[in-house]
Amino acid sequence: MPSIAKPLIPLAPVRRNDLGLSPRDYEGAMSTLCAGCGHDSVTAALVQALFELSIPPYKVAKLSGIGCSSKTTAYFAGEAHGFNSVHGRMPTIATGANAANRELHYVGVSGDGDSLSIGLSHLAHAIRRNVRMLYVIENNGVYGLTKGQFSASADIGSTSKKGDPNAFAPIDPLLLGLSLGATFVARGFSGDKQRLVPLLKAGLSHRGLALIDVISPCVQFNDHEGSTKSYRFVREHEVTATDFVPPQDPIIAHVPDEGVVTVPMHDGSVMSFRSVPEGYDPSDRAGAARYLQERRDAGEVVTGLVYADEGVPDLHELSGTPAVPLAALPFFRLCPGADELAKLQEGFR
Amino acid sequence: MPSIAKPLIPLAPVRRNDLGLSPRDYEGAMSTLCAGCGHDSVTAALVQALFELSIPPYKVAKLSGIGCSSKTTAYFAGEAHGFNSVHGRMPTIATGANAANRELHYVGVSGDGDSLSIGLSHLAHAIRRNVRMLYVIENNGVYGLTKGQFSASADIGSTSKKGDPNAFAPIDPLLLGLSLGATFVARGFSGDKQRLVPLLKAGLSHRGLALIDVISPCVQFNDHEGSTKSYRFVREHEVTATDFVPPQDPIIAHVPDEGVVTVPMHDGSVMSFRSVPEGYDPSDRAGAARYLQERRDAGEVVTGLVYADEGVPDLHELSGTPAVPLAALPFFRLCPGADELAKLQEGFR
Amino acid sequence: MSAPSITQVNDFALKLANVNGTGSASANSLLMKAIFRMGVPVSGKNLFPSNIQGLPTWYEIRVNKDGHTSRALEYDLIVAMNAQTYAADISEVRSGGFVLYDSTWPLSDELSRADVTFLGVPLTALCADKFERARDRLLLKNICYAGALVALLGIDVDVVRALLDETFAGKAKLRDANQLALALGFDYATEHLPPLPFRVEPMQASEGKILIDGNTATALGCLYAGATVAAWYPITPSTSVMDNFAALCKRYRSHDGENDYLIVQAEDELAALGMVVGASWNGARAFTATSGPGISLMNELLGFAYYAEIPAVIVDVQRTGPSTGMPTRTQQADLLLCAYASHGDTKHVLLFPADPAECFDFAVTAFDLAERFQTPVMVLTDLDIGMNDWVVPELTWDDSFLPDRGRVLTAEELHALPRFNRYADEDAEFVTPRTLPGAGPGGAYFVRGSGHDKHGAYTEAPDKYQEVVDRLARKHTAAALHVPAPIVHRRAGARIGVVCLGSGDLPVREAAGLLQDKGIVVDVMRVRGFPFPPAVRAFLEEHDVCFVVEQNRDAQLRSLLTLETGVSGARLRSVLSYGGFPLSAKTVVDSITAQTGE
Amino acid sequence: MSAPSITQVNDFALKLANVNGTGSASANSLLMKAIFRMGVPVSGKNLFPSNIQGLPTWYEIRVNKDGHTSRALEYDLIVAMNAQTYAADISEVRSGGFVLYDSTWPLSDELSRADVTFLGVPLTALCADKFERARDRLLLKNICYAGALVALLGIDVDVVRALLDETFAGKAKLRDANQLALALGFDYATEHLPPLPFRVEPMQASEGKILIDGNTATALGCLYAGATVAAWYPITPSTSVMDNFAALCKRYRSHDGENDYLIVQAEDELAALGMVVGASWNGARAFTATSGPGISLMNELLGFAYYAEIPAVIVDVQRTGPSTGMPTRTQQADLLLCAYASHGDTKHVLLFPADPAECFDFAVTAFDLAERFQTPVMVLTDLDIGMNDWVVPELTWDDSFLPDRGRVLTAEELHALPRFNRYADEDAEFVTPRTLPGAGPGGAYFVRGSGHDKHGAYTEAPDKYQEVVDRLARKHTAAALHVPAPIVHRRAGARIGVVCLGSGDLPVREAAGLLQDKGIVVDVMRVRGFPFPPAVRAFLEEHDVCFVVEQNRDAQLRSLLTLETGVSGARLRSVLSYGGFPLSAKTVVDSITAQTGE
Ligand SMILES: Cc1ncc(C[n+]2csc(CCOP(=O)(O)OP(=O)(O)O)c2C)c(N)n1
Ligand SMILES: Cc1ncc(C[n+]2csc(CCOP(=O)(O)OP(=O)(O)O)c2C)c(N)n1
Ligand code: SF4
Ligand code: SF4
Ligand SMILES: [Mg+2]
Ligand SMILES: [Mg+2]
Repeated sequence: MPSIAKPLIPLAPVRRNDLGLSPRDYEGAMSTLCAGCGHDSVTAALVQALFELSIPPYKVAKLSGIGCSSKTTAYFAGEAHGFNSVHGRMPTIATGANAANRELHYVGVSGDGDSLSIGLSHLAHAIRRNVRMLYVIENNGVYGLTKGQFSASADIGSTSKKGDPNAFAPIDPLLLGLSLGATFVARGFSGDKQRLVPLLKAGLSHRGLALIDVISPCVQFNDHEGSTKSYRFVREHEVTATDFVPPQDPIIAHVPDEGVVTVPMHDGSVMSFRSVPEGYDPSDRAGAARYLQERRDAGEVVTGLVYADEGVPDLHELSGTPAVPLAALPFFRLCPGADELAKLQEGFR
Repeated sequence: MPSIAKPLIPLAPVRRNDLGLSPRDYEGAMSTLCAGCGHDSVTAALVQALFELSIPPYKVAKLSGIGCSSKTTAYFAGEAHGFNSVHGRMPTIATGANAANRELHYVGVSGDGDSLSIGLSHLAHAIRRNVRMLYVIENNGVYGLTKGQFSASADIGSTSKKGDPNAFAPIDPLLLGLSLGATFVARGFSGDKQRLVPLLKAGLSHRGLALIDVISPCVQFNDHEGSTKSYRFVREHEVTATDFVPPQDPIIAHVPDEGVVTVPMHDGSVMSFRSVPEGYDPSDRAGAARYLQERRDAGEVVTGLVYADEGVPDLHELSGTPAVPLAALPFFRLCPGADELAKLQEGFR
Repeated sequence: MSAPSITQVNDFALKLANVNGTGSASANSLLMKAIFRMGVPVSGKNLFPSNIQGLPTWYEIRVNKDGHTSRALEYDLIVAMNAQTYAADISEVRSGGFVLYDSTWPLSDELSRADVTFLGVPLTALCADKFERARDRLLLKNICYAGALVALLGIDVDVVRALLDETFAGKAKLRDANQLALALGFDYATEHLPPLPFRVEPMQASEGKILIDGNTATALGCLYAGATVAAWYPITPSTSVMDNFAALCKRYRSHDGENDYLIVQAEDELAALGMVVGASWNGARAFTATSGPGISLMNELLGFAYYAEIPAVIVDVQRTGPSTGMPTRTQQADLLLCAYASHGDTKHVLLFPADPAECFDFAVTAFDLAERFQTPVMVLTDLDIGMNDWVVPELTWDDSFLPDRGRVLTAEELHALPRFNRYADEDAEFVTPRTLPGAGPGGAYFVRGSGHDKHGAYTEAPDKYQEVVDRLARKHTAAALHVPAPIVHRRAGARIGVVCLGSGDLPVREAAGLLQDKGIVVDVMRVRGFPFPPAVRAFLEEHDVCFVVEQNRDAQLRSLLTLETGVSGARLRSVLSYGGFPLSAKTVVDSITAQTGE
Repeated sequence: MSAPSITQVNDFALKLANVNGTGSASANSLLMKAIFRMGVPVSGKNLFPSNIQGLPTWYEIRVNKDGHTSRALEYDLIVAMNAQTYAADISEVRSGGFVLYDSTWPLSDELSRADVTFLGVPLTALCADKFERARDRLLLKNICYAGALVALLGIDVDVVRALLDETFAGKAKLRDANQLALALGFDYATEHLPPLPFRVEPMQASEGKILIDGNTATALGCLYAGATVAAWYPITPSTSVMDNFAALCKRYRSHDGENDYLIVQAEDELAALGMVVGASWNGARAFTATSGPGISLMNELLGFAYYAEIPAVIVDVQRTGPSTGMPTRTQQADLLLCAYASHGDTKHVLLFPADPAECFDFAVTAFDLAERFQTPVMVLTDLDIGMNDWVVPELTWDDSFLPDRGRVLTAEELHALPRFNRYADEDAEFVTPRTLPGAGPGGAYFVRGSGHDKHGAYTEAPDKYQEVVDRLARKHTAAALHVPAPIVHRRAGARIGVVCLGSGDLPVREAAGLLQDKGIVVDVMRVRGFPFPPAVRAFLEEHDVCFVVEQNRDAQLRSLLTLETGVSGARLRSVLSYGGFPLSAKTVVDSITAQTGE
């Protein structure tokens, strides 16, 4: 890799991955979202993450609900099957799909309305079941597609385009996830692709459900002064829990080891993150929750890998299913046949 | 009160309250639940709490969903209107009812299935809106009425009657509530009425939504060895965050002041609680969450008042509604009338 | 449409093709509004995509002196502002018609049509000259073509100027920019373009009329009906019902900082209806507004409210289904679901307004019926009615109106009773008395969706259970005499009937006239409520055959008529239009002509 | 029921009145099972409350040599074990009948009836003597009265003893206690009680028959159909479908620690169906089981699966509605909702099994149809079929059976195609090909509930949208030839038809015979699937009048027949029974007799 040659200059984007595919091969249909919509940046980051992990597009299943955010599944990995379901139910579709075929890479893309209001309980229970999937919430604090109503992630006091402040306590999907036993929670910002991509890659390599909340501003309805989900606000109030350490990045050398958390992912890859606040520990659930809470009370937005635990089995491991997809099991293996039926019925007399 | 006469002997139950009513007046229909069901003890505690607070029964509105727990609204305050809705939707009915008439005392009784599975998002959003009501979850870790399936509150490893262990991460309504900005969270145990009643009273006096999780064993399907929701398990693993301090109870004298938290409730009453672990602070949201998390990881059940904040306005305060019930506003005050209609329509030309 | 050669006064149709999110909407409605102010019957239909920015959107204006303003399918002039759709758009103009386009760039030859006149206006160039900011140039291009149309169609430019002044009152800069853009287009057209064979001339037809969309009118009706609690979950095309209700409440219900209303944006539609039911049970007038997907989600609670006998008002602004379907297209395809929503034996009360004026009236009626009959009442409008501006008679209000709160016992009445039975002592319409929580001691009862007897007590006894559900069936039947009666338009000697509902009204009435010209004489009946009043059955029986005109695939109104009037399906034929655009008289005429084999 | 004086062999009915949660269920089914083993046609109906402990519960046993085992409404003997309901229970025994009661305490005089013989057995005393623990005394009282009945009815005591041995195999103590209790009752009755005018005598009628409940049979069908994914939310009376499916999978699908199935207890019914849809899309056979309230909640996703054309199997074990209704009572009242579930134009495929044997067969059929037609298929059973034990022919399986997975393209077929169009290239039944995620490159398509064209691309164009929904309508019609055909029983010269479905089968067929005795000759048709095959319409047209027998208030089957066959409603009359208890032939006979004015 060129990186070895000139370690101090940021890596030039790789043109072809291990499958010989180019980033183009991971793109999808033309976006019909507004120019500048944060969601399109998330799409770009997903394209890069899938590309860099050399995942065959047809081995990806894209799932979403309804919303501008949910439309983004159409804009990447055009060679992958996509499933644009109904509002809020994506986690249930993903759970069923995953149950049928554990071999695919599931990428769920949702919005703060889709996941925190109508679909809240489904997200919560998908987390409990640790369904193996990357679950991205494109969080803009509003219902974009229905023209800008507050979503449940809007902060108290954050103002609408008309200037009315939101009055109700916000739902932070990460705090929520931690309280429900989530095994991977992280937050990215669509305005910072460089730091988002590694989080998405870590999520794609996670053993169970990787919940990634991406602050993704709605330029149409929630990017104004007074909004806490605007590009400007996030840039100015972002604090980092952990920062990704690129492989072979010389900066590692300058970092005290205890500052670096290496997370050996379920798929064998290893991700290294550097704790930004002194001694931040992404394996301490209660600590992570406390940090999120405190920073939020201070009006800040925590980004980075907030918590990860590769030690928890996913839905399939908990269910003892075979390594091959249930959908691929031959009928003869599933149907006990006539003799067994006769035997069984001896007990019905 | 006799208590002044003989302070050192526990108070004899008062026969009549300030309204001249007896506990009988707060009872309801005969319970049709199983003999020994924890829910019936909660009913008894509710009877006592309402009685001791001298709330006129007809000023109480009882709401529930579907389940054995949800049936209990029929067994207390027979003179109060009751609303046995559909499975999981009670919080929405309560929100609407409360919106229409802010003067009543709303008592919602639900189950762990009703509130943590099908109704999870409704509970979550009622908490966000801080709807003024007492919200009791009679938590037995199972679906009693449908004969004993695990509910979402079942702990990992807790076994069913048949002996199968639960595999999925439990939802602790209190942890969940704290992550959603709940303004009052507490846990009681139906096996300990003495300590449950004061919590219910505090909840009834709270400014917003008071979430009280009551561990209420299902003797029919979840009171066996191996269950973490059995009478025995809770007795043996209960740890207390705070303990209620009865008014004029001499023990106060022996307690270092900093151990006592006095919570001046919205209705003017004052509740005092004593921190049990050194320096436990029920006004520290993140600390409360951490404590719940750590104790649970240690296999313990935290009871007592876990967190309270009387400083947060309820749905009506946030909505700027009048002090009188919206349902009581006279029509002439609501209908702008013919002239205004004509004026308005000048703009429609 | 008369022949192109002779001049058409106040009888033509325009189609304006734009890209959404570029500000064309205001320019287009500006034209429509100006024509309205000139006293000429006009309609404007916004055919927009389910997207915020960048996709094709159309606006159709039909001007017709006789008031036939249903959607025209032939266009005298097309304004082609969207390169993506040039070809398709230009192909839609009638032979002999006109195309107005931005001649800053030459139009490619493939697009030209010999039988059509192309009117070039260098919109981009004109605006580039006068305006600095790119955004302004983009937005004002629209006002610029509006100016050209004002000149070409003989629209009174002073009326348009006045409208701009009103719109931008207090925003001098914006006002001037818009006035300038208008002038640019107006002057250019006056100088360079030929007069058109169709134009607008002032009339008196707008006397006592207003311009209003159905969702605003519905919100206004809810305000006047005294609704104090509203709960909703955003969904196109119903969202503006709540937006308008909130705005109206702010204006009329906020006195010295106190708000005489409470609107909850719920977490989903199940919650929204739950809140409405809770509030109604507690004595408030409460409602929700949604569209098809929301109705599907409300199914369980609709059955609950029906069985527990709790009032609820639900506005369903129908869109194209099934499922998410086409959220910005119209249809009348929720009829069957709404009529029998929920498992078990359930029947609901439905109202079918035809235009914004009826949206206002029926919203008020809905609350009266819901409380009178203690049951959910659904007001079924559609995207065409709800989101387009309509010319309708000024709304009127009778200050002596008092809401019908139904059988709610006062503390006194309660005392007078030997015993209060929630589900007994029915009146002539099989309605039983209820009490409100907190109203006083002695009135408590227990609401349940589980089996209950006439006292409200839990029961599993067949006879006691049946006693209650049998009364519910009778109560539903009784409501037939209280929903708005059908409106019938008769023609001498008609043996054929045409039945429609809701937004089918204008196109069907226009079609009746056109059919008569073809020698097909029909009577028209528009049903306005369910359960059907006796007059509906009578009309069906009076005619040899009836054509049921509706905007869905499965003939849902015809199905309801067959089931509920007992009239043999054989006598009911269908005229179905369900592509998602508002119905046109032409579609009705063509179908009936074909089926009657003329 | 013939006169009490002469002896009735294998023709009588018992009603056992108990308190639920006291262990009576096992004693009652013990009796029923014993009679079955004696080769005598028998039915047992459990009429239980929606409660876990302490409320009244009944069990009815009907013995009929001719196989008429629908619910009898006249009882030859009542076992009165529930003090709360003594009066009502005793009043139900036919004149000349018998009452067996616990004579440990004298029966109060008000309860005695002159025309009825009271048989006292000191059950409490007998058990108190022999058993220590209170719980044993309570439970074994039931076995004790069973023993008495065995003696009184001439049931083969060895058969009963054998049954107890099997039940308590390996639990010697329990076994002995039960055998003792049985003997106590048996001996007491033999010594002290008179012989009864009705009794059981061995027959051969149970040859090749089994005893099974519908939910077990349904679960077995899903197992044999190859379902690997199941998602559900507990609800009476469907819960035991999943309980049984789980048990069966454990037994037949777990090889060396590996489970060839995955069952998810979902957070609610919306989630359950979502999971089924996700799994089916991904190529697994998946299903859910629920009851009315669940169907209401599934409405939105049912419409989605219909429009996106995704297979799904939904079992609806119907209970009494509306709303929560009576969860432990039966009804057939979800027909209309299931047929047209969801907003917009939607139509679904329904199957109506009549007994557990058909539950097994139709469960398999459901998966084939769901995958063949790429649409949701609902199997509508009810509480009577699902939760009661039925005597049915042994279930059979053809090992050569291969599931119809429908049009799923293999990687090869995909390659062969010039271009893959998800919603084009329809076959003779208007079904289009699909691909499975992960199957290989080139097969990707985008599932959406929003407007799409035949390529699966998003569209808002009327013609492209209509092209797809029109095909959906034709596809639904095509399914009519694939659902199970109606079963018709003809009688010479019948001008009257009787139509029924599901659990109406036995009572209606018995009624046909009883009507003939009264000179009313009827043909019987049982519909077994929706959309209706042509034979259904033919039957309706062949008869001057048809009586549609169904267990709901609103004549929902009659409604479907009217809407879908075009037969005039005038020719269809209704026989409705909806109190929540299983239908009895008597109800049918009385109603038809009255309506035919004989
Ligand atoms: C059942 C249902 N209710 C309402 C809607 C309308 N709707 C579409 S998207 C949306 C919210 C989208 O918000 P979010 O998930 O945050 O996505 P965003 O557009 O902000 O990216 C709503 C309410 C719907 N499609 N279905
Ligand atoms: C929509 C719907 N689904 C399922 C049911 C069946 N059901 C009744 S109660 C219940 C769960 C009750 O559990 P919980 O709330 O914990 O109450 P408990 O009986 O344990 O006190 C279920 C699933 C229902 N009534 N409605
Ligand atoms: S409305 Fe907002 S969220 Fe939707 S596409 Fe535009 S910018 Fe993005
Ligand atoms: S089943 Fe359980 S929860 Fe229900 S009443 Fe009995 S003990 Fe209580
Ligand atoms: Mg959003
Ligand atoms: Mg429970």
